[in-house]
This record gives sequence, structure tokens and C-alpha cells, in this order.
Amino acid sequence: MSVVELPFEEVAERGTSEPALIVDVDGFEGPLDLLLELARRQKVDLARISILALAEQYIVFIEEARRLRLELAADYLVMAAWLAYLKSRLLLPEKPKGDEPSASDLASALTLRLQRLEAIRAAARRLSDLDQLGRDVFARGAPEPMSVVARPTWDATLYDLLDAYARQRQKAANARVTLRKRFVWSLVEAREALERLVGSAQDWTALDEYLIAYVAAPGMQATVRASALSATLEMVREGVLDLRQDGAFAPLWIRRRAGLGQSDSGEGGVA
Amino acid sequence: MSANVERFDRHDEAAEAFVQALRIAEALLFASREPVSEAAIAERLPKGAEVAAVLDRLQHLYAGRGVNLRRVAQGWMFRTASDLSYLLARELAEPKKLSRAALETLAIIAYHQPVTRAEIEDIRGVATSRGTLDLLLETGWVRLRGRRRTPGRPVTYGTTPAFLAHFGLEGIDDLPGLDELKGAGFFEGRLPSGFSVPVPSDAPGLRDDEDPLEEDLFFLREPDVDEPLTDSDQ
Amino acid sequence: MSANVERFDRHDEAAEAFVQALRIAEALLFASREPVSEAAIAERLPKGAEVAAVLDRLQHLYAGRGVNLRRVAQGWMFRTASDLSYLLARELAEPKKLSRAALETLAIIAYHQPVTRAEIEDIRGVATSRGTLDLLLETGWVRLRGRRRTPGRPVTYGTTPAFLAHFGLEGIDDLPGLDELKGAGFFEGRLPSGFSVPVPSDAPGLRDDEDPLEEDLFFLREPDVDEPLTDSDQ
Repeated sequence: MSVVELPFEEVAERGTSEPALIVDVDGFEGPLDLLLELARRQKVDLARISILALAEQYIVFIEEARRLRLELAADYLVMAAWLAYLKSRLLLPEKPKGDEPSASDLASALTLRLQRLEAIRAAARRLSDLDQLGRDVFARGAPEPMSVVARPTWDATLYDLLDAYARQRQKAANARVTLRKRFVWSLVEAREALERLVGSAQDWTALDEYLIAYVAAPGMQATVRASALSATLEMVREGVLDLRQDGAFAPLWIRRRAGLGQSDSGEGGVA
Repeated sequence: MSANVERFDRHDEAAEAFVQALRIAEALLFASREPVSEAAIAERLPKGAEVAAVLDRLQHLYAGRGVNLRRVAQGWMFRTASDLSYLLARELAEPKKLSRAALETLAIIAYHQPVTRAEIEDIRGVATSRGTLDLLLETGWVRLRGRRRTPGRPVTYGTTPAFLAHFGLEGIDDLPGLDELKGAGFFEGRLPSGFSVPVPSDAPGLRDDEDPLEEDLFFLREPDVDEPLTDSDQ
Repeated sequence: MSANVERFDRHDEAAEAFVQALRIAEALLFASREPVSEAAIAERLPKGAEVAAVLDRLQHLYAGRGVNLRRVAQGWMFRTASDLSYLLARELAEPKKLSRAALETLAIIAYHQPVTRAEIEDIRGVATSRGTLDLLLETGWVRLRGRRRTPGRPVTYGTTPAFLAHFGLEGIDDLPGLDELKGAGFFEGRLPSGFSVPVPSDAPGLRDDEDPLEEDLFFLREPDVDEPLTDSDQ
């Protein structure tokens, strides 16, 4: 499609992305636009415009363009053909023909279309004349964005709560029961027992006999013996006890060291 | 005597609360570059503060200033006074201008919405290039609304709140010259495609003659049904 | 607030020029993306307007407002008043589940209140991390009640009205007792004899064995008594 320079050229405004097939001859956007421009030249109100005259002008314009061998979009030619038809209908006496619209109906429909186009053009101009944001008026240049703060909302049901409570109380209660089984006789316990023991034993006493008498559960003999021996050795080192064994694997004898009181005044002296 | 004092104190407190409400609304509106809805402002105001009174007062306070409070698109926003355009445009204006075709199409969409492409073309008397509608959709001022319940189920176009904000309109009823157009019978016409509804509407809901857009949102645009002009035209 | 326009009849023109300068500076500062230098403002002002006076006046005008004019490194800019910055933070509720440990601790506090940390640990059989108690305090369901009148004066914990509200309890004695818990199947199998569930009390007053918390509320949390002794203690 060639872009044609004709005398009444307007500034052609086309969006860059618009395909060239949109006819832009002389800056007109389509036949209706051209018709409107021609109508304006009649310098009368569109409502009182002579469609006949307008059709003639249009046809002349198109013929001129074709004489210049300008390529015109089909739209323009279709409009020219239709206007030629309308012109003949307007010139010839009207024959009533069923429900086909009369020539004057067609003419007024065209007038209406031109009025609409003109009206929307005026509206577009007024719209464009409004203060536009970023063109005439400006919004805050450095808006302060909302920051999103995550606030945890804690969720728990009464069921969760009761379940957690019952579960751990039950667990703890069971754990406490098993604790009482006392698998291990600690050194501290052994020492306390021995202190009680030697407190009453002034003469040599067989440790094992005491221990067996002391410990009820047979399963605990090993731990009792080990802890007792350790505690005994510790007390011997401190000079509280004497310890004697007559042979390997023979019974262990313990005796409160002479010169010590019955109470805990163990530091009293070493014999 | 003491009653008087108390009343005075109460009055003082009310005045203070109002000033604080003003400050809050001011801060919220200043912070945003988009219109802020009255509801959003009301939500942040101290209890008992009347948002309408606060906004009214703020608008008044800023009336003669370099920055004005305007009601747009069902919300409020601060914007520079229009008489200062000549100063600010130099530095701040984005050199983006709509082509005449785009502006006309936008106007048709604004005044005739919901409107189909065929109806736009009928008014302009020329095919609308894909680029023009794409450009308008890209500005964020135009949106796809739904599909007209007519053969071919063409997509209907309408404007967005961003359109109102851009042109400083409170609502679509504020479009300039709307009354004149109504008076001139612009919306009642006998256009073949039938503009049956007398006034434009950008309401979020669909009209009776509109269906929602399909679920297959892969096609955000109207399919290219009417592209055939290309070759035959040469 | 509205007294931004001062009129001096003698210097009507000068006053008007000053107001216009204020408006221009205001609009420039409002619409600019970055802080505006004094020089850039001065350039836009009407001839004869003193930029320093204009900015000083503007700063003054906005001093008590929701938006303040601030001097920053590169120039001047409007910022939300710092006491209103909370407006610009949108709180997003993020539902979170309490950890098992937290839930257990909360349950013990609920049933055994007033209860110390050592007692909680005794019941649970494991040490309670500081984090767990902090978290519970943060939920607003647990509060510090007072100090137990025992060596070390440990803090006692209890529940709050918010706790009742969240769990839909009318009062703390709505918490089911042992029989109800058994009946509802929370306890299974045999329980040691003498096993009991206490009757909790969240009464606001202190118990006989509780002292009030210290006045020095800087320590809202129980101090870390079980940390290694410092030098001064030697």
C-alpha cells in the first residue's frame, strides 16, 4: 500500500504496531472518516447535510484517486459503490418495495453514523483534554510501600491441650513407677548404708552378710556389692574403717576404726 | 463548674482525636500512588472518627495547595495541582501519547462499554487493528469484560478503575459530555449491532447480555477471526 | 493547619509569590521519585523566591502532620511521620501450631498454676527451654504471676483471660478433672495410686506463698539463675 500525498493531507497518526493495510490515504482513517471530512466542508449541521451532495463529492474524490492510479483500500471502493447506489436511489422516484428500507432511510442512517463518529471524536477530544495522570497532574513520585509483617497467630485446640496434658502426665507417672525399681545402688547410698552399718558394728563384721541382709532384691546383689566395696575403700582411705580379707574370694570383714566415736565425729583422730 | 471543665476536656480530646485522624488519613493517602478507598482509610482511623468528615476536611485543607486531594475511581488520592502542570510536565511527564486511533477507540470503549470490537469498528467505520486494542489493554485502562451473548460470542471491552484514576474521574458517569451525548440520543441509536443500554457501565459485574470469559485463560485476547483483509487487500 | 496562606496586605504580591513558591516546591517534592536537591527546587521557583525560606516554611507546615518534610542526604523529601509508620505495615496473620513441648508446658501451667519453671520441669521430666516459655508468654495465654516464697524466689506462671477465650473456657475450673479426662479417654490403662490432677486457679490475686513481682519491670522474664556464677560472686 502506498502512502499517498494529497493536497489536504493531515498528519497521519498511526500506532507503530498497526499493520499497513489500514488505509491511511491522505490521513483519513477509513471511508467514514473521509465522508465526515467532506461533510464538514459543507459547513452545515450534519443533521441538515445533503447526503446526495456528499455522495457525489465522495465519488468524485475516489475517481480522482483512481485516475492518479492510487491504490485504495477495498473499504473506500465499497463505500463509493454503495454511495453510487444510494445516489441513484435518491435521484430516482421511490418505488415501494416490500420491507426494503427507503432511500431516505438509508440516507438518514448514514447521517446518523456520521453524527456518531463526530460525537465520539468530540468525546475523545474532551477526554484527552482532561488532566491526565502522569501528563498534567502527578501522583506521589516515591510512594511508601506497605510492608507485610507476618504476625503469628497461635493455634491450638482444647483437645490438643488436654491430650498433651494427659499424655505427659501419664508418661511421667509411669516413668516414676519404674524409677522406684532402683536398678542401681549408688555410691552415695552405699556410703550412707555403710555409715549406718559401722556405726553399730564395733567388731569385725562380714560385709557380705550385712549386704545380703540389707538388700532385698536378689537381682541387685552385683550393683550393691560393687558400690559397697567402692564406698568401703573410700572410707578406709579416710580412716573411718578397717578392712580385712583373709584370702582371695574370702569374705570381706569391716570394723569401725578404734578410737572413733559412735556419731559422725569422724575427724576426731586416726589411731 | 466541674461539669464545665469536664466538657471542655472532652471537647479537647475530641479535637485531638480528629487531628490524629487527619494525620492518619493524610499519611495513608500520601504513601500510596493509587487511589485509596474510603473503607481502607476508615479501617485505620481511631474508633469514632468519621471518615467522610476527615476526608472532607483534608480536601479543604489541600484545596489551594500544590498538591490536591481528589476523589477518583471510588477512592481518594493526592495529586499535584493541575495549574502546575507546566512546571512539572517538563521533568516528570512520561512521553507516551496515544495515537488518534487509540484515543478514539478508548473513547468508544469508555462511552459505550460494554462494547465489542465489531461495534467499535461500526462507529469508526474502519477495521480496528489488533495493535490498538493490545496497546489499550497494556495501558491497564481497558479490560476484557466477558462475551456478548450473540452469535460468535464476541469479547466485550470495558474500562478499569485505572482508567478513571488516570483521567481523574470519580466514576464512569463523570465522563465529559456524557449528558450531551445522552441528550443527542447517542446511546439509543439504531446501530445494527444494537446498543440497547442507554448508558455506559464499568460495573465489575456482567450485564444480562454478557457471559463470563472462558476458563481457558490461555487466550487472553479475542481470537483473530477477522484478520482476512491482509492478502485480499493488496 | 489551614493557616498556610498568610496575607500581608502591604506586600500582597510578595505574599502571593511566596505562596506560589510554596505550592511549586510542595508539588515538586510530592511528585518526584527521588529526593529533590535545593538547587533543583530553586530552579523552578518564581524569580526572587528564596528556596531556603520556602523549604523552611514547608517543613514547618508539615511538622505536626501525617507526612513530614525531611532533609536527607541528597536533598528533601516527604516521608510518613515516624509515629504513623505502623500504618504502612500490613499485618498478615500467620497461623502457627504450637510445638508439642509448648503445648505440654501450657497444659501444665493451666492445670498446675501457679507453677514455677522447676515444677514444670519436674512434671514433664525434662528441662524446659527458655524459648518455650517466651513463646507462651508471646501468645498472650500465659503470664508471670509473682514469685514463689521459697529459696531462689522463682517466678510463678499462670494463664490469662486470653487463654480462656482461646480455648472456649468460661473459667479455669472448666478444665476437665481426672475423672472427666479418664472418661473422655485421655488417660488409658492403669494410673499409679495417688495420681491426681490438681484443681487449677487463675485468680488474679496472689496466693499466700506468692510474692509480687519486683518493681523493676525491665526484667519481664525470669532471670537466668542457673547460669554460671560471675566473678563478683566469688
